[in-house]
Amino acid sequence: MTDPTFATRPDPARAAERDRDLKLLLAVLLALLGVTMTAIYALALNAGAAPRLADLALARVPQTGVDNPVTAVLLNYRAYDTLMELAVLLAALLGIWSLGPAPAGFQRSGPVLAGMVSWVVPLLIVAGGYMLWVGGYAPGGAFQAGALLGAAGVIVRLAGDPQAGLPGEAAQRWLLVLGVLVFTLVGLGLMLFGAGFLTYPPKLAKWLILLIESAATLAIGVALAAAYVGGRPTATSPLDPRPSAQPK
Amino acid sequence: MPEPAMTAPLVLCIVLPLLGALFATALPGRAVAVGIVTALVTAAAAVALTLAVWEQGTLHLVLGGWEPALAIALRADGIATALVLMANLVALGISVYASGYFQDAIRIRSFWPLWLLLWAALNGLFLAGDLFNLYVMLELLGISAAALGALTGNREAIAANLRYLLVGLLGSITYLLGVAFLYTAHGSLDIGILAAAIAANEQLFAVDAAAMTLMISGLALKAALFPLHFWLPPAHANAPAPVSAALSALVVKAAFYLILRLWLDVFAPVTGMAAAMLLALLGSAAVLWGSWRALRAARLKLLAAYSTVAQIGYLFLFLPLLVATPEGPARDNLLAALLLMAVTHGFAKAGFFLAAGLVQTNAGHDRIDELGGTAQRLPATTFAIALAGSALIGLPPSGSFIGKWLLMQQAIATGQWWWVVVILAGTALAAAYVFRVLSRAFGLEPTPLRFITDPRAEVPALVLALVSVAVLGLASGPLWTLLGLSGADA
Amino acid sequence: MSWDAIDSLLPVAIVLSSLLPGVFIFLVDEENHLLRTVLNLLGAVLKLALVGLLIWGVWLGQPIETRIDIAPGLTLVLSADALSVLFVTLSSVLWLITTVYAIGYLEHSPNRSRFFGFFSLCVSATVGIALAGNLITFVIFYELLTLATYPLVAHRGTPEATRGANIYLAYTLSGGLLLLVGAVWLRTLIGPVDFTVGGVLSGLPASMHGQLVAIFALLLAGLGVKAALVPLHGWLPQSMVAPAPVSSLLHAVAVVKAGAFGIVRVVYDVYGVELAYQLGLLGALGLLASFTIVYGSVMALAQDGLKARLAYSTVSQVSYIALGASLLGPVATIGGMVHLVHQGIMKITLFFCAGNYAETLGVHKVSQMDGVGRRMPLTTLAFTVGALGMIGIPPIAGFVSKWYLGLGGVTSGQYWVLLVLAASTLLNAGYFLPILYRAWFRPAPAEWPKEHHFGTRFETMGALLWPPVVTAVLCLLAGLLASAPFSPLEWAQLIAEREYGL
Amino acid sequence: MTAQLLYGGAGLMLFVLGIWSFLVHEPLLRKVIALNITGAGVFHVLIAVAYRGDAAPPDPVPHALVLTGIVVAVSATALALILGARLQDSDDDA
Repeated sequence: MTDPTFATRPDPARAAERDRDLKLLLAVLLALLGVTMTAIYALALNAGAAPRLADLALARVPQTGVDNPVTAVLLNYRAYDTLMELAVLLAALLGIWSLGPAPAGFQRSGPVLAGMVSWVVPLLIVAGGYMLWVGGYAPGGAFQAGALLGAAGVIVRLAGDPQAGLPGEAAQRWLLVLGVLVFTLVGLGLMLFGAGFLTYPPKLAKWLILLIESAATLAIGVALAAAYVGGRPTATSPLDPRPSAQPK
Repeated sequence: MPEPAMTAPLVLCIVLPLLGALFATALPGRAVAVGIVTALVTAAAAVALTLAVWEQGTLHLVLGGWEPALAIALRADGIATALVLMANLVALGISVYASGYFQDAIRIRSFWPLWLLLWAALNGLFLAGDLFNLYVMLELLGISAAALGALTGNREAIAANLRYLLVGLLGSITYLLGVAFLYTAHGSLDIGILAAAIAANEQLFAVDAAAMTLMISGLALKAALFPLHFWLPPAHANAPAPVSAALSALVVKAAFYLILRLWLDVFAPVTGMAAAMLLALLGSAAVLWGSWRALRAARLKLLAAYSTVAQIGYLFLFLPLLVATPEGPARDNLLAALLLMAVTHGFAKAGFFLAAGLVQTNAGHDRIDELGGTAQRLPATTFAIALAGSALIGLPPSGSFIGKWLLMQQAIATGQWWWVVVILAGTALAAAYVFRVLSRAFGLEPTPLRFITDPRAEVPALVLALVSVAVLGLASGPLWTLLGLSGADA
Repeated sequence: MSWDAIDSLLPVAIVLSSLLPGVFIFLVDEENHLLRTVLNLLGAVLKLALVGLLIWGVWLGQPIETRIDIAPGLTLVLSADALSVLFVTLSSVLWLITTVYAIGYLEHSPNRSRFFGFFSLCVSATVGIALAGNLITFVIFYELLTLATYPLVAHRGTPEATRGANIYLAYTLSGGLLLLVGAVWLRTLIGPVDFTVGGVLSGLPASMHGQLVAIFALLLAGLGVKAALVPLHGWLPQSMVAPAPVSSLLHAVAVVKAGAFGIVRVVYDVYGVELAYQLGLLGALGLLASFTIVYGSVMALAQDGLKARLAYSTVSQVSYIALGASLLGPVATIGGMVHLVHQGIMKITLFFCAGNYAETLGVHKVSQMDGVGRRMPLTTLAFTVGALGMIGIPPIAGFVSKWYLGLGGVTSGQYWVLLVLAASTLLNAGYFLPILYRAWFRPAPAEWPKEHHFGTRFETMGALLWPPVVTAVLCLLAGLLASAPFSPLEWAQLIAEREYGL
Repeated sequence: MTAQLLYGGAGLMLFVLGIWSFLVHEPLLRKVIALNITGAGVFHVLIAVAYRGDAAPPDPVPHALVLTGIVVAVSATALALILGARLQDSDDDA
């Protein structure tokens, strides 16, 4: 099979030489590609449709229920993208789970680290909550908040809890789907009431977006932490009879 | 603003499998039941969508109630609907098959949520009207497909699907750069708006051509166009049978659909004979090389996977003919033939892989040279392979026979007769690799007493194969109507 | 029921009358002998009844046609004219007889549901070919016939069977591809190619004649494979590994006739005999056919295997039909057409008998046939009728064919045809008469190679005995009553009159 | 304009370098990092497009696209790494 990226080459001496030639060729081609693309990019910037969507997007922000234009794009104009992106995260995590049980955790941390963890983690959670709220009018939002929660999980696992502070498997599963579920149900509910899928009435928009973002924050945080754990929650695995770690 | 009731199937086709995936995740003990119910309602939504498009023509829905430029649009025209209908019926068959295929609880829990996510991604991809949304859909598709492909858990499967994932990522990032170029030049992500802008701004030809090159190269990697096909055979051959069926029949087709969509809608003013010839030449190489490798394959599923490489190649042969044929009945016929081949391959390849999976489960392996006894013990399965195989060859009365007929007709009519030679060689090779398998089914084993031994697995395989042969070949007229094409005597 | 209601349904009903039973037979449990037999015979009898209706309708000059649009611009047309009736009737009658024969022949053998399922599909494809009203329909059923026959050739499951089947497939599928290209090419030139008396190409400008010759070469190559025209005949002797009913019906009637019938269709109803003559196509076809006639006979002389000898004889005899088509003038047409039927009933008789010798006595070779006439008199009598008919002894059917072919050669001024016929007749006698001599006049051996006693008062099982006897009687009747109404000859004259507008 | 071109051009260079690294280097981790660099290059291009001078607020749409893109990239990276880890496990077992 011809496989430019993964081939293993038998005869080392000659192969190395051919390898070098190929690399040189590739480098030249890629350099040409880079230069050409930059030139074309310059052309596009110059001749392109200058305001693009910016003016329109900014002009409609007051009707979106949020003040931060990026959040307006993410959760209102292009909410559907965001919904699907949550699904991507879910798919990745389910993929990770399908590959086997979680590997063993780390050694339980010493008192200094444990002490630090015990005040960093609550801080991260509070910071996450702040991020979530501030996303309405300034940079921030569900992803930033979720990332902070996920980081808290990473720290907890590093400190020795193999489950990264996550609840049992059943609860984890519900928390994981929470973001997409709330998002979808809100969208469908709006459709049912005649507004159209993911079409928020301006009056309700703010609260619906907050609801979706809160659910999404939890789901993202759990998904990131669980991804870091790197496998199925171990309690369900018959191969690995370790008891599941309880949240502290 | 369109009636929500009219456009509801558009949303439901995407949202129903998504919801199903969520419940299958949250309620792992009931994953199979959730999966089957979801499969049924999603397929019903796809049928409803088809009926709606049949009656009213293209459906278009701007989500969020904003100006089309600002928001994401869903759209179902004839091409999208034909593929959605095919994909959903095939996916229903795969679901029924899968409900009996997986035995071990962990596999069941892993399969269903990922499978329903993949399904949602497929429908989302076919129905998307926004280039960036398509990027997200491509990633959802790629990630769930790679995860499903690795489900057998053996080393080859993991290695192949890791490679598949990485190559797919490279493809979608390349695609995304093209999207970024288009946004820079034209300030929009909506397919319709972009198409108009590209047609109106001839001075941006260089940018548009570069964007097209990037996007189509990225997608060609995902569609496994020769010589970018290297990742496909190991990934498809090592996945569990229902997943192989979905990957080969549907996922690759989705990438091709996007290429076609870009080619026909977005970049229509930019495309030219040179680009079409290049793609068709690669397609020819795919037809010949894929068929040849299929003929030489030692394993049944590997054979099927290489056959996919070849079959995708045929679809690219249509491009230079589309360029050379002026608007009119002849071009309509060509476009419909293209869709017919894609749809037929979807049904046939799914049926083939499902049947191959049964053979593998029964024999404990899928080495073609040692399959004789198993093939004889399972007449219905062998029959499904035979039917699907005739559709892969393009024998009458399969849909691909009609497709190849119209393809050759237009190749002769436009003077591009050399594609006929490629088609003939590919067809002869396909016959050789299909009958290489079928000839093992005649041996001196004891006679099987029954035609069907395992209905839940054999009936879906048979039905899918039968659709590719009998239904699509003998009644393909409705496809023209669905596509809104007149066709008729060319 | 009025003709209007029937005429559009009849052709498709004739195809379905064997297709649907075939599909159901696959689903029948292997041990359910009764249900399978009922389905088989029901289909065969029903088809025969429908064909009777068809004959009546065509005789009355009713337009009988089914049109199904499979795609815009591509229409499946099943229609009946005099020519198709000839072939449909032949296939349907012989299907019924062969089904009876096959039920007896395959008793207690494995995989019967599979066998009879594909057997029915074969007949469906054959009548589809006969009733095809345009070129694409013909191509579709032609390919279907290839597919449905493959499992029958491979049926026995021995390595030789698989090998023979694969050779068969390689030849016929390659031929099918060439036919397909020719059909598509023609379609791009003139649109839908409906079979029309007098041809459809005469209006084309002379500048296209080069393309027409090339297309004819493609079509002929595709059809010539099934018609076993030398050098495309290599599959036929190899396919003799198939069970006797398959050899009888398919390799004496359905498959080879499908090729010959296709050549007739292309010459008369696509190109038109005048245009084909002007383009020099008839001359080439005639040469090819003549060479095949002589070559097949010479090869038959050298075969010791009975079925192999019959197979080469088929190679030779089927080309009489092509020869008839290649000669300008209605008389030769009559000769070719009537041979379509006559060769079928004579050759199937011979194959049935060969099967009987093999099943009853284990005799597979000519050299083992000493004295079989005394052990199996009725079978050998039937064999004798068939063999003498093949040689062209009056009053058996084969004489009529050769007479009209020779006369056709004379009326068209092609005297060399007589030479070919004379040579062929001599060779026919050369390979059939020794068999008859052995069978009747040599003493029987003390022990047959592998004798079976079926516990009947006849020489062999009834289901095996009566089919060849019936077809042998048909051979005699076709010759004796050649000028009776509805005889093959009368019908061939009807065809010739319509083709030449007499 | 110049700032945009510099920033975006740098993104294009990252894109090209990422592809180079992806094609040339064998180890999985390097490939995954290479892909992330490629992705980052594309995100740079989008961010550069969003810039509308110091006076006007930037275009929020590309920003949102980049945020979405990052999450997608993170997800894919996570799955790729775990697949790689499982591959290594099975190599160790063998």
